[in-house]
Amino acid sequence: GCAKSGKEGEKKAEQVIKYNLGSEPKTLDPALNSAVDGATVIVNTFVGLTRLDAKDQPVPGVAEKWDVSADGMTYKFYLRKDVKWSDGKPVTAKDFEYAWKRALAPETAAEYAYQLYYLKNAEAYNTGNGKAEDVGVKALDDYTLEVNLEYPTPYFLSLTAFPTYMPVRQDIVEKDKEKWATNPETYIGNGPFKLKEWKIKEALILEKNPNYFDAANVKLDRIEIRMIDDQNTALTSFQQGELDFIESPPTQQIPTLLSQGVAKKYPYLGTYFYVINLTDNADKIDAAAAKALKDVRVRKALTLAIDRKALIETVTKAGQQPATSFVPSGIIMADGKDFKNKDYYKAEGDVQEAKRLLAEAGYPDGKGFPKITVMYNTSAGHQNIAQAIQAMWKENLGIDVELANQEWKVFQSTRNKKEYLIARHGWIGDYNDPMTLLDMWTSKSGQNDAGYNNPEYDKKVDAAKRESDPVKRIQLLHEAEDILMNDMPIIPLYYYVNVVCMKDYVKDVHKSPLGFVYFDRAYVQK
Amino acid sequence: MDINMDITKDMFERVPESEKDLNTIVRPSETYWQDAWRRLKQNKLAMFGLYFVLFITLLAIVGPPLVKMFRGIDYATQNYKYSNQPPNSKFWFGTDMFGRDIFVRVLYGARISLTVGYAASVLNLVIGVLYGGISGYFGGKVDLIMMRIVDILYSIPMMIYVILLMLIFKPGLGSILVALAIAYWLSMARIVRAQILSLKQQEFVLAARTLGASNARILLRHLIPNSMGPIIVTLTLSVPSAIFTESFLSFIGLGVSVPKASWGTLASEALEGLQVYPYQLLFPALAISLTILAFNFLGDGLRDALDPKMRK
Amino acid sequence: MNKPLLEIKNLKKYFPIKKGLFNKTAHYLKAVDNVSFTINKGETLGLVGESGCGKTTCGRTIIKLYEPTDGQIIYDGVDIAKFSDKQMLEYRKKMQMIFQDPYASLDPRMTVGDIIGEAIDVHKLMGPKEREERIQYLLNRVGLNSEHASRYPHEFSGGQRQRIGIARALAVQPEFIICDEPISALDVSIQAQVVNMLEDLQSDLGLTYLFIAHDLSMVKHISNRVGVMYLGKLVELADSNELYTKPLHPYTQALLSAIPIPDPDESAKKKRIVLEGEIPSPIDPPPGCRFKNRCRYAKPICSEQEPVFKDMGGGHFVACHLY
Amino acid sequence: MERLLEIKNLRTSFFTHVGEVQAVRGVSFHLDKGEAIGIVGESGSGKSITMMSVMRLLADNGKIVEGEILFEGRDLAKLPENEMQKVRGNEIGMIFQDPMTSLNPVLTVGDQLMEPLIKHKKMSKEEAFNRAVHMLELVGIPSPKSRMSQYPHEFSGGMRQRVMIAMALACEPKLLIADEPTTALDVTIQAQILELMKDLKQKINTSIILITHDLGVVADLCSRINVMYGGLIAETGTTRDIFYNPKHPYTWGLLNSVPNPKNLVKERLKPIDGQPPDLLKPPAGCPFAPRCQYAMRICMTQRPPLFEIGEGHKAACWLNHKDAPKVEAPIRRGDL
Amino acid sequence: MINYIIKRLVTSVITLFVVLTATFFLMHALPGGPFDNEKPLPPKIKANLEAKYGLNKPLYEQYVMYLKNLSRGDLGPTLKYEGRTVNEMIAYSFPASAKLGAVSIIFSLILGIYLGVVAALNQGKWQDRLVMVIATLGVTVPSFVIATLLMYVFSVKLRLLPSSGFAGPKYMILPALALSGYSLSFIARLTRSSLLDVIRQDYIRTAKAKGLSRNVVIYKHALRNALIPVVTYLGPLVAGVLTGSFVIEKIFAIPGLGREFVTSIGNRDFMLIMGTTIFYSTLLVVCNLIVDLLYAVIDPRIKLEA
Ligand SMILES: Nc1ncnc2c1ncn2[C@@H]1O[C@H](COP(=O)(O)OP(=O)(O)OP(=O)(O)O)[C@@H](O)[C@H]1O
Ligand SMILES: Nc1ncnc2c1ncn2[C@@H]1O[C@H](COP(=O)(O)OP(=O)(O)OP(=O)(O)O)[C@@H](O)[C@H]1O
Ligand SMILES: [Mg+2]
Ligand SMILES: [Mg+2]
Repeated sequence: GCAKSGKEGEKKAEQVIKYNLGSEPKTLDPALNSAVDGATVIVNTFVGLTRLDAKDQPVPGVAEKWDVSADGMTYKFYLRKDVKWSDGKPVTAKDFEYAWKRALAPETAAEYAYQLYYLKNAEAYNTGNGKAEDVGVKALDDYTLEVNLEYPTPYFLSLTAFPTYMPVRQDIVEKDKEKWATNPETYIGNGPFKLKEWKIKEALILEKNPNYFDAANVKLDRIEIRMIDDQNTALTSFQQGELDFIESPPTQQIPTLLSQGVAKKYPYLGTYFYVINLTDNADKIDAAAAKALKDVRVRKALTLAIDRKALIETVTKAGQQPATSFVPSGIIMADGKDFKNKDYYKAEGDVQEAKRLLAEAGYPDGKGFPKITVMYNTSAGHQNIAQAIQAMWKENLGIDVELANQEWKVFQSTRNKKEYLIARHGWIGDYNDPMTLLDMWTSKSGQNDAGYNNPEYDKKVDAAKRESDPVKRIQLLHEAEDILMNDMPIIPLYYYVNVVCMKDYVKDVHKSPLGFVYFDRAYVQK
Repeated sequence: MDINMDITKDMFERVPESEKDLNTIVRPSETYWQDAWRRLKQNKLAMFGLYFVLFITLLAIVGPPLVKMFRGIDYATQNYKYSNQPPNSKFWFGTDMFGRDIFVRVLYGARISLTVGYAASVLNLVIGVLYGGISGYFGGKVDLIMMRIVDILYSIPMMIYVILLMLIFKPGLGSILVALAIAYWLSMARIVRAQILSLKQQEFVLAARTLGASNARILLRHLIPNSMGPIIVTLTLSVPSAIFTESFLSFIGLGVSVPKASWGTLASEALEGLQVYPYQLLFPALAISLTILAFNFLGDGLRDALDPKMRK
Repeated sequence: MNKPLLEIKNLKKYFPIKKGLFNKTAHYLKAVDNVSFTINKGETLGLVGESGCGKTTCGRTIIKLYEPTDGQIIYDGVDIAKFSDKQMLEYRKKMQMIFQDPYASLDPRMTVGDIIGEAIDVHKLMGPKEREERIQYLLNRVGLNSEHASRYPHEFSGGQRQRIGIARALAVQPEFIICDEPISALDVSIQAQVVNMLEDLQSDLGLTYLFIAHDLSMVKHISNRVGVMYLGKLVELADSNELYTKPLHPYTQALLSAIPIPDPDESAKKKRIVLEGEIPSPIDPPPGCRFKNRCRYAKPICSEQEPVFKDMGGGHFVACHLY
Repeated sequence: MERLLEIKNLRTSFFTHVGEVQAVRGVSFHLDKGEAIGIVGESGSGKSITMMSVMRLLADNGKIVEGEILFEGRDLAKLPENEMQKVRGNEIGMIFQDPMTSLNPVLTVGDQLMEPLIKHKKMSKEEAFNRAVHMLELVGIPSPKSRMSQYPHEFSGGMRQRVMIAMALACEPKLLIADEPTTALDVTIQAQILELMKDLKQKINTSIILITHDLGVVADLCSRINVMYGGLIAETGTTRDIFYNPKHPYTWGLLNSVPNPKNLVKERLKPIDGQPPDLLKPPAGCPFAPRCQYAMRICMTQRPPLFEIGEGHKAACWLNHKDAPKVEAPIRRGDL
Repeated sequence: MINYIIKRLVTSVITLFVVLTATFFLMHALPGGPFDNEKPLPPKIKANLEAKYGLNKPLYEQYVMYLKNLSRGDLGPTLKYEGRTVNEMIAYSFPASAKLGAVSIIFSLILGIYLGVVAALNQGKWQDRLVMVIATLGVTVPSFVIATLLMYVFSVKLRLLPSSGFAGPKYMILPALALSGYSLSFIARLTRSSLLDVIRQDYIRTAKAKGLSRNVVIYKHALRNALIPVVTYLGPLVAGVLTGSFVIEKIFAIPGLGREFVTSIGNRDFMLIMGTTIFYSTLLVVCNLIVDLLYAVIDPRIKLEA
């Protein structure tokens, strides 16, 4: 993508991309942000110790090199000396130490503080049981940062490219703790772009940051970020040429857009699935249904009775991949291979087997099977999927399913309190490793909405966390997933994809599997 | 003065008193309702409205079972082979993404939408009319407090009730009605109150009081029947908004659950695919619009037909 | 004949006019202010006066459609002024009212039968069959046909409606009827029908009337005694012939002279006393005689002192400083 | 005397969904310059509609079906609307029964008074203002200047009726039509207004048509009277003819149904029994026949012509036919 | 007059107080809090967040605190937008909604009254029928349908007008139109029926009898009276339109208050819920008061007495 850099002398047209973020970010403060929209802005206005390359592998960022101890528990980062803040001041190791500790400080109340729990004593500090001094991050001098971890974390170098790990400037933050990140004047970053203007709920204007250490390779002059949350409107604006790049166009139109080449698919590190309530709470809703669902044969029958291919082709339509495992494809492991290496069942399902299993469980052709309710949060997409599955279960298994939807927050509370039988769920990874998904089903996980409890599984996951040998670790993770898929507390449906519409003159935008959009290498070629 | 007719002497005979009926009412004898009906019949638009409403109601009742009988499909039958078909001879209104026949779904949707519409009217009629009636009739402090309550209900965001209701009730028609019952009668109450305030000083009300009629009797037998005009207009306007409120509530999760669909949900679901499958919006929207118009024509006609001022 | 059926003593009805932040009643509209009179059994007392002088209010207060502010309403020896609705129920059968507007006083959505029968229903006086018969009887009594029972008020002419109103009042077999301008909305040719009927009913049923009107000649015709009201006050009360031939109060004199005479010669001869100005507002009226600003004979005392209502002999009462 | 208005065989109907309401069914009369005539009759007998036809202010469903309305020789019935606008308020002024509702509540009295002056007399605002003040003075409204900027609701009923009169007379019309100008007013106020009209008639010399159902009101003011019944003229003549030598049973009934206050002995009233006719289906013969105690067979079938009784005195009653039995007018003239 | 205003304000404050109290407690009765996300937060982190905003205190204490701040005009921080206060959000969002609303109201008034007059003057004729059909649909068809169709026609098909944003007058046309659907139809209906009433009044006959031309009679004498009932309905209408519509703002991507009002509930942004509710109710009260005062201006018969 350096073809144009030679012609800099010419007075070329301004390089601008008009991008629709879809929503007003809750915050642009790297410590406080926990959302994809905010992260997209942050990754373009800040740069961490590492950056992600086009294949999402960590490459040097502020740190030009690093040492890792043999046990994988200690990192020493050597920072570049030419990195500057957008106001020209140099970026130092202290800025990182400050930023990380600030994110962990209980009074900061950062939602994503747990993203820093890999650091030694970080969790203790964040939960009020430890001191800031004990947290495993230390600026040895202005350009050396030492990090001590709780576990060997093979993907730590990916994490340091993550928004929560971005440096912030102490003097700026402390001058106005509340508002520094809302005001373009004080929103000082060290990334390829800087904030020019923030019109609430309307637009964010980013401008090239001349003080960015790699500014020579940044081609865009400006990014105009809009916040149109109505997908139809966004698409209309895109078609009218008011936008160059939009996220998730309306589902109904995706097949057409994909076939026209207007829409593009990007992998997304996430799985859409149904979760089954295995706790005793389920009995309170419907004892018979709870009993049936606690039978692993029933759960498997339900899984096998779904034709995921049909689901994707006729309902979700956005070119998602049928989920034949819990961990989606696209996670490249240390061995250079995709973690996903097997299908636990066929994408089309296996109705014969499903029927057999159901009969074995005592419900031949669905006879005597209690009525079960599938719960989803209010949205047309979830509703359509639920309707399709309802029909498949009815047709293939003879099971009657009721559908119920709830307002988002109510639904979350229902699911979290396990007051459901089967509920819709979806998980987007926080980092590029199977652990981000598998970790949630351990019995102690706060995210284990199924109430799934298999000590064997817990053991495997725990072992994987402590394992510093990458190959063994991959093995352990596979074994964990095998257990999970054998017990089936969840019914994976499909792997998410990111569908975006982009004008063909927009080049080299990078959409990461975590959903962030990187503009640092992007340009426009009209 | 030229009288060129044959005038004979016998014509100047007196007509006996007995041949004259001094108290004849020249107008034909008609009861109030007969008269109202006659006037309604003269109003072509209103009659169109009436017939349409009857027709669509009948269709809602017998349509779905008939289709089931003849074609073996119902509102939920999915068939991916026929997904998103435009209207054709097999599927008159086309199909949706699940290959479901939109014609059948619109027929079935009529059941829900009309039930909600009618039920909302009844609610409006019972709660709104009584509330407004009591407030207006008793006036003074009672009125002040009751009307402030209306203001307050009006100001508390509806979403909050709806979500709270969702926790208490199972989704379904019943809970929609409860939701409507909480805040749906406010404008009716206001209108009835204003009407009662102006009626209660009328002499026929005073006459009833001198006869010793109780407050309840005066309100129910005299005041409310005489407010029928505005009540009917408000009612007919409330039917469509009930239909749309239902779709909103259903979407939120309070109403009927999929695959059952009302006109409102059919329309709002189709809205997203408007650019690709406009017919999916067209038919439910047409059903709603025609029904709304029919109700309004009927309502306007009824108001005129029932208005005592119009008959003199 | 001379036994008082109804005795009104110092009757007052003030309508509060609310003002200010906390609904403090700052002003009163003194619609009826200290009015006293008696009505004997079987007689007709006429009440005349200009629009807004408080005739209707007086009538409605007597029948307790309004709560009296003060004073006594002694009916048959019992003071009903402070009676509750419940206690009044008994008296609602004895006292009735006929209203002014034949259009507004009948519920347009009820059949004539139901309108007349309402009293029977309210008081649960009789069974359905008797009720039917009673309605027929009443309709015939006021000169309508039995078949009219199933019809609606809008089908009737003004005079007929007024008869329906009379039938309604008669349904409870009252002793005393307040007629609030029952004829003023009717055509001249129809007025006489109604007046005659009221007279017939009175002699047949031994009724007592309080007859309110602003048409002096009709009031004089129907009443035994006539009271003249001015701005909430009774200013003169006398036998009807006496009042007509010997009016004492300047207002009564003006009122009489203003009656148009349906006779061109007489009319040309007649000297009219044309009153200047109009009836003042009854809200917080100034002290003294209320007629003073329109009175030809006004003296200083008239603005200072309120004239007392005194008997000038023979039951001729007047409230005027001239006497 | 010069003819000002001549109505010839006027027929006006309203076309309603139940059918044609024949409100005026062939009315003819005339009015000379400077004269005041009265029109009396039962409610619904067509008095107002006759005059509204003259003003061409009928409701949308009303139509002059037949007849001529000659105003100074011009036929108003056929005048185009914009010409008619120049007649209304300018050459013919009209006042209505209810002063409480006849003034626009949201415009000042002054504004409403000045409107016709500015429109017809092309006066400037200032001229119109002065003229309006003068008119208010003329009708006896105290401190007229300050009253100009007040709204109708700040006036009492009697004062509003005076304003109406001032407004109708502002352009010095040749004809003033007063449609029951005192019916809604108290007797004392009625007396004031009648005095005022008498007074103004002299001062301004307009012709007046006074509509009323109260015979007492016309007795004093009008020289001639038309009695209407059922959309027709029942009797017409000088005031003295009508009062002292009436020839129509309806006129008799009208005169008899009011009590005579001079009578000290109580005497039963003599009402006219029955109800007025429904003009949707007017009777074929005399409209009064069903209520007439002297009704003859012919009355039921044949509409009586206006029989000439004397100079300008006519009555539409078959009793005046030479073959009819002679009936003594049962009026109590002697009592007076 | 002053007394009247003061009295109205006092009752309004009481009403507002009840509204805010009811909303406060109802809102806290809703399941889910502002910090419940798809990925449940570790309890301790959630506790940190709640402590930051004082949500860990007993409800009544929060309530008292809220009232205290409110009395100082401080509506608190938003829980959704980090570092922004509710006052700021309203100050930022309301002008957009209000601008749009004002355009829409003016448009509704002009066209609505005009259509109402046309319908009334042609009562029973085709013009009347047409206006009534349009008005009926306008009142009953929800604005999201109107908005979608308008956008489909003018932005997608004809490409005449922009579909989103709020950058200039041309951006306001479609949303203002969509927003006007209801109010315009309502005003048209009301004007029609009230004008029909008025033209039967005696004073209209008087005006005609003065020889005034048809236009003067209608526009000077009749319309002013006919607008009196229209004005009474204007209070809630204006308040509703000014605060914006969730649907319209969402569809046309307008940074207005209407969206805030609805989304704050979904977000459980307690402060913003309270703030927008109070703001909306206050606006309603003020609009109603202004309308009542206006009413007295248009109709001189009305004496504002407490
Ligand atoms: N309910 C009421 N509240 C307040 N004021 C009232 C009420 N009813 C009557 N008034 C006032 O009391 C006064 C007397 O009214 P009332 O109706 O008794 O007069 P009236 O003599 O019957 O007049 P009319 O001849 O017009 O019927 C009037 O000034 C009237 O405005
Ligand atoms: N717009 C109309 N449509 C139908 N019929 C009408 C209309 N206007 C008047 N009429 C009828 O025309 C007839 C004559 O009415 P008009 O007003 O002339 O009577 P009037 O003699 O003036 O009576 P009043 O003394 O009551 O004023 C009545 O029967 C009336 O019902
Ligand atoms: Mg009265
Ligand atoms: Mg008339």
